[in-house]
Amino acid sequence: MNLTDQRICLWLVPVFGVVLLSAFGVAGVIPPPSPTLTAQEVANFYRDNLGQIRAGMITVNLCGLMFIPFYMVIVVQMQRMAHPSRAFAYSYLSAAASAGSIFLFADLAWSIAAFRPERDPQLIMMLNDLAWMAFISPVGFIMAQNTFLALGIYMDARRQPVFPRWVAHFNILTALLMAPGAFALMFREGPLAWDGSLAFGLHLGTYAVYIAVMFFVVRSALNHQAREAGAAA
Amino acid sequence: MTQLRRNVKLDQLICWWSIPIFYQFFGLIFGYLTKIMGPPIPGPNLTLEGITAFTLGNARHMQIGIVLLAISLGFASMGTGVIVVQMRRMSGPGPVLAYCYLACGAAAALPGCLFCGLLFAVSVFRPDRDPQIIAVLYEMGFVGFIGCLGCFATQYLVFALAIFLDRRAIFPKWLGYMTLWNLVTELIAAPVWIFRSGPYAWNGLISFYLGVLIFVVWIVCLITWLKKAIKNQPLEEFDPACTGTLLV
Amino acid sequence: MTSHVRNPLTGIWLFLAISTVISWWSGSQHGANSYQASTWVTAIVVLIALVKTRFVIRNYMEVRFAPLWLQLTCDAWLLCLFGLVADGF
Amino acid sequence: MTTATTLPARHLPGDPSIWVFVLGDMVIFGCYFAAYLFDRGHDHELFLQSQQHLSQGVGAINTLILLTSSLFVALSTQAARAADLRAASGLLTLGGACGAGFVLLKSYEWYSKLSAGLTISSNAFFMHYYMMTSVHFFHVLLGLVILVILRRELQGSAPPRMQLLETGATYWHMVDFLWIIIFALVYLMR
Repeated sequence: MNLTDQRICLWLVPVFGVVLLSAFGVAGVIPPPSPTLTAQEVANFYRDNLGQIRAGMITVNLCGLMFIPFYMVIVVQMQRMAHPSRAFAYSYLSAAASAGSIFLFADLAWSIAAFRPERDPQLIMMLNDLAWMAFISPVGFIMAQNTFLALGIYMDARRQPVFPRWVAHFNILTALLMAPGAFALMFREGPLAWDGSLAFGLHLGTYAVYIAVMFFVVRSALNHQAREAGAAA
Repeated sequence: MTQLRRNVKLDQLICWWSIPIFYQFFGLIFGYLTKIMGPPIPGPNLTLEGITAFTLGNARHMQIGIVLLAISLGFASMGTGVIVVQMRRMSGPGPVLAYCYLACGAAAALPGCLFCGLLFAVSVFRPDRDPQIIAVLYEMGFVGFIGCLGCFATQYLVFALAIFLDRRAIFPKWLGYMTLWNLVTELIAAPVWIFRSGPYAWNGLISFYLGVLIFVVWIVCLITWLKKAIKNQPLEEFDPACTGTLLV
Repeated sequence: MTSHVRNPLTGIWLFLAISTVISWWSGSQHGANSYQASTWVTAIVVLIALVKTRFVIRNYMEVRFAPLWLQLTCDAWLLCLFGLVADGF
Repeated sequence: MTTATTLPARHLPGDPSIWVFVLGDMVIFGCYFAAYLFDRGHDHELFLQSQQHLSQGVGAINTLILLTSSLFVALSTQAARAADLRAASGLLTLGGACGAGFVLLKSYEWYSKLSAGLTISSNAFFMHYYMMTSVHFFHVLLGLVILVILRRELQGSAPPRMQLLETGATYWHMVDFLWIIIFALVYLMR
């Protein structure tokens, strides 16, 4: 059984992971501007590094959904699991698709703020707030994806399960660790603000670690699938 | 490894339970916490003071509601998942209608629900914002939320078609007709983009309250008959190897 | 084809068509007096419409042969409609 | 074979699910009429003035067209019940043609009103007028699709399923009588 399609989707992750991280660095998302900045400071921030923000945001817009193939590899692997029905696989697919559109909406807000920096600072600040809200607080989708994958693994009745049990516990743990991200829209300073240690550091850090670990987990699942198919052939 | 439950329909039942729970959350968020849909829904012809009074009236409640929405909206896709599974069981219509339902379910999350929450979160984030901006966010949030017709209209049309074409009668035919009512409520919600007062405005008797009433009746019937569909799904349809045990 | 036309339904159709013309004529009675509200015209027009609707429901939709609850529901709906119009004046 | 064949007593036409839809739609349209009458009660003069702009002749012709199409569909159902499939299919085509005629005339009427500058947001009367007629228009289009399905059913090789024919006919008659009421309330009422 030829798994090159899934392997290609898998190897998109590290490539575009690096591209996205660097794009966020260039665009000034990492390290994040503080929410306590006044409107004029935000406008100056956009005006001063306009070229960088635009370059970063365009790249993020281009490569924003490059993790969708990776999520679909997980959906395919979930369909390999011995489940009575594909309810979890379809739910996972639906959650991944919704998350994509929201991420692009955040990028839209940033790009519009950078499109005309001589706009009224109040408007730029509003767009900047909207961008950060749409980027940080909708954690429900990645949490739901992790929960569906974990439930799928717990219910996998195969003799040789597709993913080992610890991956399920890991998914539940990362889902819980990313939960504080949702509170970013309530606070302007402190750990739960969008530049705070919990809402930003923990949330995106956990996400980065999660993607890295899942990359290796899915890779081993693909090797296992190839061996299994090889043995069967 | 403790074996929690052993039921071959466990995954569908778990997904099924997510629908009533999510809609309780939805009611709590939009009804009590943020009061966006709370009776009485504020209208499009509020003055600037009225808008800021509504938005910043209870900032803490609004924020908590939107945080809850941001977290719970992801789990709404479980409902889509189990409905797609039941639609895949239908003979007559192939999988195309089920996949269309799945795609509409995924697409509807942002414009249909979260977008309004994000906008209100932004206007509540900085109460000292210029009221004009708060008014723009207020209207974008409301009209975007109630005027979001397309993704739901397609979903209802596809679901009704699947029920009518289905020969195995997984869902009763009258549920298909009831879904057509929902499609009609999208039609009557269309003038929300035009009128700022009267029965067809976004807080109008027909566009909003009749639409919500029909949606509530429909979702209650859908939830009960979905449970029935899962319950009388014959056991031999399942692969014996999948025992449906939850091994934690 | 023509054998089916000589049929009680056609008779009913004729009655419905004539009543439509009558209500149209009475409704669009411009005449000298300008277009002003008159409960008399409204009463005729709405009554004709409800009678026509009842005929369509009972004969074309064959509610005449339907169980009693359906007949009563349809008639109740027509009465509510008439009530709505009546309380408008 | 001219009189209607005797029907089993107390037989619900079509399958019961269509009646869920018909009764529901009657309630929904009831709400439209209630809102219309409520607004009319508040601003009688404006509604009277705006009503003059409507062409009652076109409305009356539309009513006659829909009545005729309803007759054809009813006769077609009876012909199908008497197993005369060719006549049933022919009558159904006539009914569909009248429905299409209604669609054309209604579009023409809208076009003439819109070009006269009377749009949906010109005043409260036209808001109700355009809303009710467009929701009804959607129902007529859906009805035409159903008539096509019924015609395919009649021309199919297998004997036609009577329940399906009755369901389609019930829906079409509902669309017809809803228009009768809209015509009376919107065009003629004073």
